[in-house]
Amino acid sequence: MTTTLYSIIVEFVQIAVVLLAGPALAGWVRMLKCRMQGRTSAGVLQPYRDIMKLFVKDVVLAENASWIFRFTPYLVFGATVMAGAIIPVISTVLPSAPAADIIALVAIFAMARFFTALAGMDAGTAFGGMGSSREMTVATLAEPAMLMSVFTVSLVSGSTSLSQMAQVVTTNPLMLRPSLAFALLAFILIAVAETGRIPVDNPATHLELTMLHEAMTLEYSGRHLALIEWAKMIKLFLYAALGVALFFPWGIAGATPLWMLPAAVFYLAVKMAIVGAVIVLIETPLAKMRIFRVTEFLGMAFLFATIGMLSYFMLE
Amino acid sequence: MTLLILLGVSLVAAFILAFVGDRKYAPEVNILGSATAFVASLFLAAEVYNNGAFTAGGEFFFVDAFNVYLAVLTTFISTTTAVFSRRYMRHERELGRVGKNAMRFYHAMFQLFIFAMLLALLTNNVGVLWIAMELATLSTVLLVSLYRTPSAVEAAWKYFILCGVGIALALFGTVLLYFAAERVFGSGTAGLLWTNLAASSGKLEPTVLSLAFIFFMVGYGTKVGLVPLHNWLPDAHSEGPTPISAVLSGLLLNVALYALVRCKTLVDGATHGNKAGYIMMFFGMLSILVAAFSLLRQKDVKRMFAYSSIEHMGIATFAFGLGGPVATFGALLHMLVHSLTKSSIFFTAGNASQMHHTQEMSRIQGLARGNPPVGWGLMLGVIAIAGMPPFGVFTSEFLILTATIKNAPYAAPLFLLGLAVTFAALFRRVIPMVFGNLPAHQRKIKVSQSVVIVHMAIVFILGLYLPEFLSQWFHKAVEILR
Amino acid sequence: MTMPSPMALAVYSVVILLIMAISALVFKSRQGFLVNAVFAFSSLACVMALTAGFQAVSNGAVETLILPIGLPDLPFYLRIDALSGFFIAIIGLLGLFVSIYSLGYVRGFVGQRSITSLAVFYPLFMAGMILVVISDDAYFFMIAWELMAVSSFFLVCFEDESGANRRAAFIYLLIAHIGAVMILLSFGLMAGFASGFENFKGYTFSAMRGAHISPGWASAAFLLAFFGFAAKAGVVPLHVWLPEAHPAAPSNVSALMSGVMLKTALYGIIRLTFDILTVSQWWWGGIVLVLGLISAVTGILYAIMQVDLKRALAYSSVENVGIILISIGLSMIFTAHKMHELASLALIAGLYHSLNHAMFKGLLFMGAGAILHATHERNMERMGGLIHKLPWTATLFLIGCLSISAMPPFNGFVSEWLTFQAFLLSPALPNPILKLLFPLGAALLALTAALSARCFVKVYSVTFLGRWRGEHPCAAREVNWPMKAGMCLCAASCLLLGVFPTAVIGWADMAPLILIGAKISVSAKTFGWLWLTPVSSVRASYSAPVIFIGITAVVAAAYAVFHSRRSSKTALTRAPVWGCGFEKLTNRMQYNSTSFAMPLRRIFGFLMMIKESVTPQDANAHGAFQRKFVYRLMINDRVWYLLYKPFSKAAFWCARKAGFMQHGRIQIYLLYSFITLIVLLVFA
Amino acid sequence: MTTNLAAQINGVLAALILLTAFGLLAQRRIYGMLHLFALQGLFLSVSTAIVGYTAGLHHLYVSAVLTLILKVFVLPYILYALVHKLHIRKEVEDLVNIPTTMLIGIALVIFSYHLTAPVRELSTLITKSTLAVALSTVMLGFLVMITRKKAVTQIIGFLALENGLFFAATSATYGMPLVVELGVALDILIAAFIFGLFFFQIRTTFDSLDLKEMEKLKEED
Repeated sequence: MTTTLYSIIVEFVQIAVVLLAGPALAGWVRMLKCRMQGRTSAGVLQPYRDIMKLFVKDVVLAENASWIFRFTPYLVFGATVMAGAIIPVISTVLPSAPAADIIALVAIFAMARFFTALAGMDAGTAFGGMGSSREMTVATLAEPAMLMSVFTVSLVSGSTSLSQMAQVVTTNPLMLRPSLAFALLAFILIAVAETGRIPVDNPATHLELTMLHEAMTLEYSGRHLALIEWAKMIKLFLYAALGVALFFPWGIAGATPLWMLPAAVFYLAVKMAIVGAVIVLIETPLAKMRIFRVTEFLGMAFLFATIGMLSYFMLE
Repeated sequence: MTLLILLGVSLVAAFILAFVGDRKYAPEVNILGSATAFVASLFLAAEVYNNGAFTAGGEFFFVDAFNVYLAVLTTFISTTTAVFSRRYMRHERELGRVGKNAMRFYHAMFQLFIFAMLLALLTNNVGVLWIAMELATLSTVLLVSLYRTPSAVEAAWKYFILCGVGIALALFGTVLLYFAAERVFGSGTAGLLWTNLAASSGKLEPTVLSLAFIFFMVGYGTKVGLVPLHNWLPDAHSEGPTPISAVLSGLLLNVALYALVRCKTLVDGATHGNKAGYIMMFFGMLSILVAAFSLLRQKDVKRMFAYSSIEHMGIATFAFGLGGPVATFGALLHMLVHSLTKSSIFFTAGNASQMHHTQEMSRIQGLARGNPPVGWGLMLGVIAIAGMPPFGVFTSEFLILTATIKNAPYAAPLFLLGLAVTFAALFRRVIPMVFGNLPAHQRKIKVSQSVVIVHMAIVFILGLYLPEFLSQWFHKAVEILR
Repeated sequence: MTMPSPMALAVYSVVILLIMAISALVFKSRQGFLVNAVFAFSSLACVMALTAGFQAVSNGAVETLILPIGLPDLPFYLRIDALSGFFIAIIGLLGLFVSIYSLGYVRGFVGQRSITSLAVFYPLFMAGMILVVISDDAYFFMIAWELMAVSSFFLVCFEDESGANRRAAFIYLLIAHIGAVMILLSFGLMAGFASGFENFKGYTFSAMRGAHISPGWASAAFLLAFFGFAAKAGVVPLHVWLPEAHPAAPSNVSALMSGVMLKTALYGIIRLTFDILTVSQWWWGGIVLVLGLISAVTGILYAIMQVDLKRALAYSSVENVGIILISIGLSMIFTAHKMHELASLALIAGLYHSLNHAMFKGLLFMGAGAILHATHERNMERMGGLIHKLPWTATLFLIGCLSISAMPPFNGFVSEWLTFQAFLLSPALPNPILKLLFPLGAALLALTAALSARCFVKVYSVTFLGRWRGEHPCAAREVNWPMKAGMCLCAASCLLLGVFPTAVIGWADMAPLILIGAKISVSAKTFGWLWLTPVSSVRASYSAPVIFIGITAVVAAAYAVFHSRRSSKTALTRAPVWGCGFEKLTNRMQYNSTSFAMPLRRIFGFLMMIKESVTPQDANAHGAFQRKFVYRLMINDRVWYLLYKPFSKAAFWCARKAGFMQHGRIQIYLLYSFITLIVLLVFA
Repeated sequence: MTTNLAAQINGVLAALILLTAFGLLAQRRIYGMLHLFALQGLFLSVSTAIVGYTAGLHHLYVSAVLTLILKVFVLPYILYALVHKLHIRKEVEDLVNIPTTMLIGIALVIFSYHLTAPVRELSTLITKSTLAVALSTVMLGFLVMITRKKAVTQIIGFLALENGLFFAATSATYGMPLVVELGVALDILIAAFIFGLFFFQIRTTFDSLDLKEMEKLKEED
């Protein structure tokens, strides 16, 4: 009974962490970036302020927009939060973790993207369509690479269940596995593509021809935009957490003892700070790629993942 | 007695019609003659079914399961063709394509032809079989040229010469057979009787018989329409009047094949091998393939179905050559259902050509809209002839194909190719004929499709339910041909 | 009153359908009545079939029946076991929905054209499909198989004025027939090895099961049958008929053809390989798997490129058949390596996807029919914004799109997830090459899934979202209630099958049990009914109810919190689209089907034959001062040019050569006979 | 007449029949061909009668008489009348030149001889060696049909072919049973009437009896 209660508490703590930490990570990345580029920053909390502001603003809808356009922000938010409840961010004993393994998780994100793309087409502008088309293309190419990467990790742990994968890595003695290294490399490239970061997409742009994700959400305003932005930040956080859980899960909370939970939150904060720094290091010197170079970029990711898998069979 | 009625009726009818064939009631006389023969043949069949094979007329006639079913088929199709030709020929006469004398000639020769067919089937004498086959050719030659158009005359001439030469070679085969038989039975009629020959085929000299079989093959093979002896067939079918095309395809080819198969059993008995079978398989397969590819380029509706007849005769020949109970059963059934289906297709095609005043397929359109019985009759007929269930042709092809892949797997790919090409060729042409919008030049005329419905119904029923007695019959015939 | 047995129910339903077909001919003068009667009774027959199938699977008992027709020595043998029961259930379920839908859909034709042929062949088609899965001897199977083919051929030909439809029907029938002959030959091979070939007893499946076939001939039989069935299932490269025939057929028929007729071919493959032949060589599975992968990827890529809605759906059927074949192939490989648990997992994945595909593809085709009914338009480039005119259809179509794109918690995801699990378990195989190659297959499957999402985003958004692209104002009206009802039922089953997979698997597990001898529902259920855990709970798990409830809860909460908190603010302001401030937007500037597919056309163009041209309208003016350009894009199926064109060219070449034989000159003909005679005399 | 003598006479007749067959192949004029054909019929008839006499088979006399009437008088007369009446050009046109046909003809004779060798071994009849000649005559008749261009010459070739058959029937087997013989004769008579009719049909529809006119039904493009 106590374990059940404990796990339910963990679940709620994690959801709270996910909801709150998403904007924080985004703020941290922006702040670091400003510093790197020699600008003054608005501080870590700026994303919170942005979202709060958007929530109180009026919603202006395009004449032609249908219910799908209005429904999408809620669904995207819902799906992202659901994903947040599944990924072992602070603990591996989440009661909702078995609801989806990593394949289902990818599908949940895919569903959010599906609706975003529909919303992009709903207003009937050229930009929205362009964004949808490109976003779906990138996702299409990212998915096989993602699966290969996941496949390699699951070969090591013998499971596709996220908690199980994290647990296996933490409980087994530390060893250097080339397969995991390649898988990690692939994962990073895919995560960049999936979360719409440079060099695949530029989250800050509003130039017509460079937008991917932004183009789809161009017509949003008010609380709809707030939800979408928030979900996007959470998604970045979740991908980071996912990478951490799969490749560096040490420090994550198990079933017992109880004190590990606050420790896990602390470890998480440290890891996220490092991840944010890495993102900034990647993004600052690079420029956004042409859309058709993304094929090569993701092809590279696929190649890394495949090499990882082959090295598992051949070397380990 | 039934036998005499059966043969006599056609002969008498031919004689009567030679005088009154142009009268108004002539078609009815024609129908009556054929129908009487049909009834007689049914009695004969019942006799055979109950009492087994027997000889009659001082061993001049011989009736067994194999030939009696063909006799019933012959009289049945002659009856339905007579029914069909009543309206069809009347319309041709109204159009001025045939005159008074031609009608008299047509009716008389039709009955004479049926007589020749029946004689060929029922006789016990190889020599008489030959005579009857020649008679069948001669009686139809001038029917093919009935319209007196240049192409009709040309077709008839080719038919006459090619079949004449072919049948002459068969006579040479007969002579050789008699030569071999004489050494066993001595001089006289005894050496030409099936019953004797079949009973002691093992004693006949194998070298002579295999030589004889080659002449039979080329001779009767010409009449069966096997490639490369087939060239008369498409011409004669396309240029003759439709009822004649129907009986040529439905009956003459069958009877020729019957003669060939009888000869084959003798040769097999003498040589204790299946050399004759291999020859038949070769020609059968060649016919299937060549006919299939020729089908692809046909423009004339009756010509196309003539090629289809070549193909089906090829299938039956192949199956008889293959031997074995399954293939032989299939081949016998195939002869039956092919005759029924093909003659009904010719009826329909004839009606369609009359409606459009042309036999050119590109001008025949929208039949299903213009005259549903004709359109759907053609469609279902083609579905049946292409070997799709639930029609009887499928049943026979099913048996033949499965036997092929069991006993001669190397031939199966060729078979598949032939069937596929045929199928494509037929439907490529037939779909636009049946479906599509009504063309302006289609005329509304009264056509008789009732016999087509009867034929198709029988073929349909045979596809789903082969009656016990028919199956027994075939099994007995298979025993005979073993 | 006791419930009649599954066999009785199935036979009764066939009898009802046959009576309907005949009575349609009788009542052909009363067209309106005909629609009601035929489709109402078809629905009834489908309910019976569904019950029969459901019971047969849950009982798991084998029931046989011999009908005293056919050949005297070879009557019609019927047999229902769990596998046939499963497929009867699919036929019955989709058949029921489509028949209800047809009540409304076909009424649209009344008065415009004669529906008699539709009313005759629709029940025949249904009857053919049911008979295919319950027949138990080669002869009857072929009859049922061709009955299905012929009746669907006439249904494709229903709107026969158009030459394109007639051509489509022709190609369809031709390929179907060639496939059928191949199947027949395969049966012939097996019957030849069975005892009792000579007395026709070898044609029964039970005799074939007992036959000892040498491995070489068994492989030949397998290959013949597989390619025969593949022609019907629309496996690349034998799929070319499918994108032609599906658009040509009336939409209710397309739904059935795509939803269930293709499944009967898959049934044939399963029945033949697992039951009659029993898989003995792993490479059989390899062939199935590879062709499945090729079909899946090329199918969906071509689907993306289509501008015709029904063509896109047809190509997507190619893809889904590919996915099912992947599972079947995996299952065969596992079976050949005696890994029965995994084999049954893969087989369940395949069977489940068959059921799912029937539901969502049926729904989508019905939706396409609804659009066609409302707008008389199949070309997506001329649609748009239909969500405002057809709210019901739009919502239901969306469910179909989500399901087919494998979005949780809908049904398509469950079966794809199971397929992935089967793939991920392949490292257990002893064969090292397979170990290395399988993950690549899984990656291709992932690509397929992603592409299919992309495809249906395009299909849905171009059709229903944005603005109307047609030249004339859109005059569409929402469809009538039977059509809505049929689609609603389909959509509901998409959701239910997605949310309660454990129940479905627990039911369907009888099929792998009888075929392979292992079942997965035991392991799937150890964790509770809520959780789908094939193999073991640590290996992988998925809970559709939790995800469904979780997402719904979060969406509801977010809506409650952010939407209705301040009622004054919930009133929305509508304004012209912003479009980055560009004001002269027209409907033609929207992204359309072609432009949406453009990036993939660039990336995967090498797989297709693309002809693209831009011609200035005014040839005299300078290129820079043109008022209008004409853009033409042709995307052709490469397979058509690689495989079929050469074939037909060769056939016509041979035909020309054969024509030389009919030379016209009688001397030449005589020479043929003469040479034949001489040659025979020399060689014999 | 002893059996030996009969065999010798028969041998001479066989040689003459073969000679006339070659003659048909070489002859350029239609009347010449008709004469040769009648001559061949005469030899055949005599040969049949001699075989009938030596073997004591009296029904062969009937055949001999039938042959005499039909092949020596009736058929040549009908053909002669037709040629006369229809104003057919007297020159025979051929497709392959005559020396070549002769060479082919010689090859065919050798082939026939080779082919009938096993049959010859078996036979006990005095006439056994004539079978090769019979088969050669059949083949040569066939060759005439193939190489000539006119309908009339084709018919002559056809009839010569049948002569070969008859010769085979009498020489190899001492004749078929009478009923068969009669039937065959009847058939030939009907055939004669039919080709007579045909010539008129052809003549009226084509204004010529040249077979070139009758090559319309073909399928090449």
